Amino acid sequence: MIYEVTVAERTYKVELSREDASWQCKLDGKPFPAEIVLRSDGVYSILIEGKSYEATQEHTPLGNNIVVGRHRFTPTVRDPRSFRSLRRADSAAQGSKKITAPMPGKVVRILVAAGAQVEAGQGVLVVEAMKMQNELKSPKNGTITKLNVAEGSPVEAGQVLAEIE
Amino acid sequence: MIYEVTVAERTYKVELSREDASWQCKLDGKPFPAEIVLRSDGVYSILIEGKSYEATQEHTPLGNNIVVGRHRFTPTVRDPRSFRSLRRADSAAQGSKKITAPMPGKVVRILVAAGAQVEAGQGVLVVEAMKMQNELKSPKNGTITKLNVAEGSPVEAGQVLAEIE
Amino acid sequence: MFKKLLIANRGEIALRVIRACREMSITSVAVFSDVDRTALHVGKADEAYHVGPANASESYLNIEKIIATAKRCGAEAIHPGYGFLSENPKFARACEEAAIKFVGPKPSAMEIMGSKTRARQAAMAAGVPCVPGTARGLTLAEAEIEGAKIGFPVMIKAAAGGGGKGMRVVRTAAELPSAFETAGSEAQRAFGSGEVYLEKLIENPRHIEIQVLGDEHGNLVYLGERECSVQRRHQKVIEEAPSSFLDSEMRRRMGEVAVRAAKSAGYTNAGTVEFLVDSERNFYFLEMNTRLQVEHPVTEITTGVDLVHLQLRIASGEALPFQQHDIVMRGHAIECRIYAEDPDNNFFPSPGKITRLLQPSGPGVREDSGIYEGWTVPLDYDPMLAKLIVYASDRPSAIARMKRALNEYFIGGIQTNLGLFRRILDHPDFIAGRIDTGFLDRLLSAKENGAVPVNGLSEIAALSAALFSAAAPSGNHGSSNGVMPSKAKGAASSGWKRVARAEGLRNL
Amino acid sequence: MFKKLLIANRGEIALRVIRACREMSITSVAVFSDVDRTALHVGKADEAYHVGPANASESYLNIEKIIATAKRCGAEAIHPGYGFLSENPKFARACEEAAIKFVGPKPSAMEIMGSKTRARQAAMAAGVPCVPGTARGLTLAEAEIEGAKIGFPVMIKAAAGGGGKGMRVVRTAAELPSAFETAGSEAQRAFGSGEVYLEKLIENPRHIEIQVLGDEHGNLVYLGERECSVQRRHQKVIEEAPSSFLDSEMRRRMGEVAVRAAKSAGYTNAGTVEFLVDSERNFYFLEMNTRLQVEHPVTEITTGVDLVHLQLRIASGEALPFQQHDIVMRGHAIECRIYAEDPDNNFFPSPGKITRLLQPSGPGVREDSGIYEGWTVPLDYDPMLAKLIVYASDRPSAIARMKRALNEYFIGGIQTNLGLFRRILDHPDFIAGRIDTGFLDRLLSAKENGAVPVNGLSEIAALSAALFSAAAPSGNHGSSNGVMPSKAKGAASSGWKRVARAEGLRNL
Repeated sequence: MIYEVTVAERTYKVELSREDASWQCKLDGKPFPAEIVLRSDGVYSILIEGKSYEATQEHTPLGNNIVVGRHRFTPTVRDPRSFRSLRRADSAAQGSKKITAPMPGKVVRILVAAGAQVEAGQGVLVVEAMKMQNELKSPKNGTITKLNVAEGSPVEAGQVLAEIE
Repeated sequence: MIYEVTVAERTYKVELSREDASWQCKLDGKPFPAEIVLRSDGVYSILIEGKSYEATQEHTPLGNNIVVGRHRFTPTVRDPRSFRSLRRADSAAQGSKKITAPMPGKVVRILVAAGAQVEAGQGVLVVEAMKMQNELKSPKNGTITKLNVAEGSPVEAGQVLAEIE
Repeated sequence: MFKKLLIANRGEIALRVIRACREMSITSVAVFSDVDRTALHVGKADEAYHVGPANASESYLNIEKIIATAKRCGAEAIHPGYGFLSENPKFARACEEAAIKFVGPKPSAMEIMGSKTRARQAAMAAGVPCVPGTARGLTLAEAEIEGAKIGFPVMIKAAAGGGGKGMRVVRTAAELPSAFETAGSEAQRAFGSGEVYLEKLIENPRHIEIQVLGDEHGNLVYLGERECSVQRRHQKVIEEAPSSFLDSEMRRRMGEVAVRAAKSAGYTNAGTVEFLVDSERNFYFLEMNTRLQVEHPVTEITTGVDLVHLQLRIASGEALPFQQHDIVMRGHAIECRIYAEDPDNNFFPSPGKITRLLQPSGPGVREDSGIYEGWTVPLDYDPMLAKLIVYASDRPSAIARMKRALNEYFIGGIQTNLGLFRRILDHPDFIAGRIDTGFLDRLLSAKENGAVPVNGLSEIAALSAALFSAAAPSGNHGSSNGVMPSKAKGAASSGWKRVARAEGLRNL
Repeated sequence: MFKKLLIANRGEIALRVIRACREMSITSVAVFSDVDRTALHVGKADEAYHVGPANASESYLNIEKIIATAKRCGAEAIHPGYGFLSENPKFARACEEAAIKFVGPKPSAMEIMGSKTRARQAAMAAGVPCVPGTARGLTLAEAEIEGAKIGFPVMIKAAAGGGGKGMRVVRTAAELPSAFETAGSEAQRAFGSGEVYLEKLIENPRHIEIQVLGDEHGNLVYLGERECSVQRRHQKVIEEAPSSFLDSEMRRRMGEVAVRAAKSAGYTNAGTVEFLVDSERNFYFLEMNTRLQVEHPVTEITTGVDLVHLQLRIASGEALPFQQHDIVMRGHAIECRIYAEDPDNNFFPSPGKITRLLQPSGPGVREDSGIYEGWTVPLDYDPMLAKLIVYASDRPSAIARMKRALNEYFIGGIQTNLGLFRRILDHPDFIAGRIDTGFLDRLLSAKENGAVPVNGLSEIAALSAALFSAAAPSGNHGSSNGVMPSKAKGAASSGWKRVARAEGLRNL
């Protein structure tokens, strides 16, 4: 299997093949001396010339992360065969900017109407969660082209609340 | 659903039905006031007139146990509809007695030959595991009718090693 | 000792009290709201009763409902934990009237210490040093006179206040009128009383507090101090005992003053006297918290006493089992408060499902938590998930141990402030003990000193992402022993699909 | 301090040392055998190297391989843990020759204390009270003379021995010849030396040991005692500090004697001097263990020192950071050794897959373990899985806390001795501190005082079994929120099928 994985602004070509019980892998065409075992607690134990790494996967409402030791990565995986792609919903947006809910909660105030002009950093709406009111700001100067929620509506993490053109 | 469950030498008729999100249940025909929730860690949290119980399931090579609080039970579940039955392999044996391996390991010595007469408590074979040699004894007076292993053979937990008639 | 105790709280503190009950052979009773039916404290208590909807004012703050529940199940006492009803004299009174023992001080003591102005008056009357200022509510006119007397900069504070609301720093007389007005209306909105007063502003103070403990036979002792200067917006984040700023002489003086302040209010059971300490080691009475503190474990570990056990013994009428001179602090303890919030994104709260949980253990590590893997953290309550406490023989070893424990700690699926602690523990000022209540805000406003160097780790991450992708669809490979853990698999595939959907890809 | 350290061990002690390394910024190196590739210590160490097949003699006991591994990866020191190579002077020598620091005493000290007879000679020379008897190997003729001198009952012991092998109790002169013969040949088989000696039999002794710690600058202190009388077949099961049998005066005397014994062998680093104590409070030197003990945590918790940190500091040449008079014991600590064995079935060992793991935490609880949920405990090594240690201000509270922690502890899929501890902790003799090395065997031979009363719990169990059955096949119900945990489901259904197969039912 061949995957294109983008991690920390770099894209790697990862080739995986299984020989009897063990994984062989190449990184950007070069053999990568990784000795890999999947532990039954869902952790990959990886030995590379003696250095020991534990890699696990984190499932979040915004997609999957990879955690190596204590470092969290948000990879984009592209499988040329199936074109199935793992990518964070928010990073998918190109061009027009979106305001997405960073957490589940309830919209308690909408500060600007659809169609209104906003400046970067201007508050657009307020979402309440865990007894805290959190103001979501416009990522850019522009016009509110979409306002997908009303005051009082519950929102899910990652839900697109507004779009700015 | 109706189940016949035998626990600690007693057999109960357990009737389960779901009304919208919650379980209703009857025990031996009488309504049982259990308020039941399955937590996503696989534990049933059960409230009975305020008393709180946590029930979880334990999977072992010899079958499934139910653990309530710190108490372990080995139930036999019989589902009259499908006749699917959960029962410990060893408890299934009627009549002739079997010697099963209590743990995975290796047979290091066989103390009596097939066909030999043995008395209850007499050593039949020795299984080594975790640096310890463990002598398995005959459960009754009788004749060794079957000897399924040889010295040196590895054994699984629950495997029938010998039968005494 | 009580036979049955109701815990009018949730989360880690409910678990903490449940454990104490189990250790003292007391039947523990939990209460829960609609969204907490699957919370850990419900399953771990001996009994559990529903007290209302998610909204705390109708459940965990519902005095009538909680008292009625206690009566119904025959609880002889109620432990309020912290927050919720713990500092509400009305609740303590209601318990009294229902002949249920409230585990805490008498309502009268709570009332005195509950009002900033009355507490301040009591403290001054007892000869406890207070921040120069007015002890009572003021008109603007009075404020202008007092401000001049005290000398600017001054702080405007709400009499009924807390948590920074109704607070304003005023550096010149000119700023006073507008600040006075806004502080007053803010206080009105927040606490239903616009009463405000003035205090001298202590620049970059430390927040150091003294734990006191009194029985109902007139014995009252202090159990050393806690250093709580690492705060974000008046919210404690890291606490330590002892404070590297105090010597035994100053500890004794602050302790004796704290005992005086508590005695002046006829205080009993566990309480905390908070002080501001300036750079010249002057200390000023700030306020008294009439309950068990979140950070009580660092005191337990360094003094070797169990505060919750003692709260219950005291409430049941027992005398303190020790005297002041028996109390010896040993070693150093640090506590980190683990919050479900995102330090990289305005500290937005982060409720949701905990998809993975690895908890630290081993030498010198204590974890008090109310969470489990698979639990969905509700969005209705405060975001504290757990407390991680470490102990070692000295402060540097304790810091090193905390970093080790943080490395073992992993909470997946939601955002937490776990990563923030490493930044703090690695900061030269923290290491040197140069901390004040402004330390953390300064650290946060400072640029992240570059992303953490991930030497070669990104290759590993890339490889792992590919491995999980390969394992996800079928699940019959991707494992050395042919076994694909249902946990990883189930979640993984769903994770993939979800994202694919989010991108409108249908060719799965 | 060393930059890199290799740990020649596995399981919880490997984790213990890895944690110490992390706390001291030392790069930790693990070694593993074929069956330990997925063991926790491999993943948690900074580096890990394969050293051979499952059979310990070819891996964890393979001196050449381990030294070569240390050289290859550039480790400056090796921590042997306990067991395996920890008391092997050859290994210590091999380290010396390879210019790798062995974390422990000098080989010469290990050799003296490694031989029962030489240790006894050294102890007596140092004026340490020993059990009356012969200090050297004997012929049968000599044994008969000595036996008469000492007076029966006597104990025959193997000079090279340990763990009860080559030991015989002889109550009359008549029994001596046959016992001498069998003990000798048993010793020959077990240790390659048939040398045996005689000791006066101490009836129902306590096993109490003193922790000593010496640096390489001539400082040597004792760190209080450990009460280890709760044993099964000379195998410790529960350890405590302090011993309820000792007063401070006797503690001081035993401590000073232990230090003398250690000094007589030129002892450095951590070691333990074991004593037998009779009912008249006479104590007799038993042997010295020249390594870190399994039960070291109870000493760490009560004295507030970190023994592994200190082992590494001492090995790197540092002087002890304290003197004898700085050592103060506080509170009470108890340790339970969790074994994979079945107390209800001849203590048969129980390797296999851990299908569920719930670990205790909260106040006063420390867990040192080397296991995780899903891990398969190999059948090749000793069955200790973890150590559960609790601390409280006094012994009764510590016992109560241990019971609370045991209630929170659940290891599913294999048999463990968790249930046994409750029987011990509830036993009136244990509660009263009336324990000797025969206590546990007496308790075990006594009838279980009836099955534990399961008041109404069997109804709950029946209901739950039905619920899990209902949930297993489809998994789209059985949950209040529609979500069926993959963990429970996956495992459940497979569990059902397995059993069905076992019964030859095919109509699934």
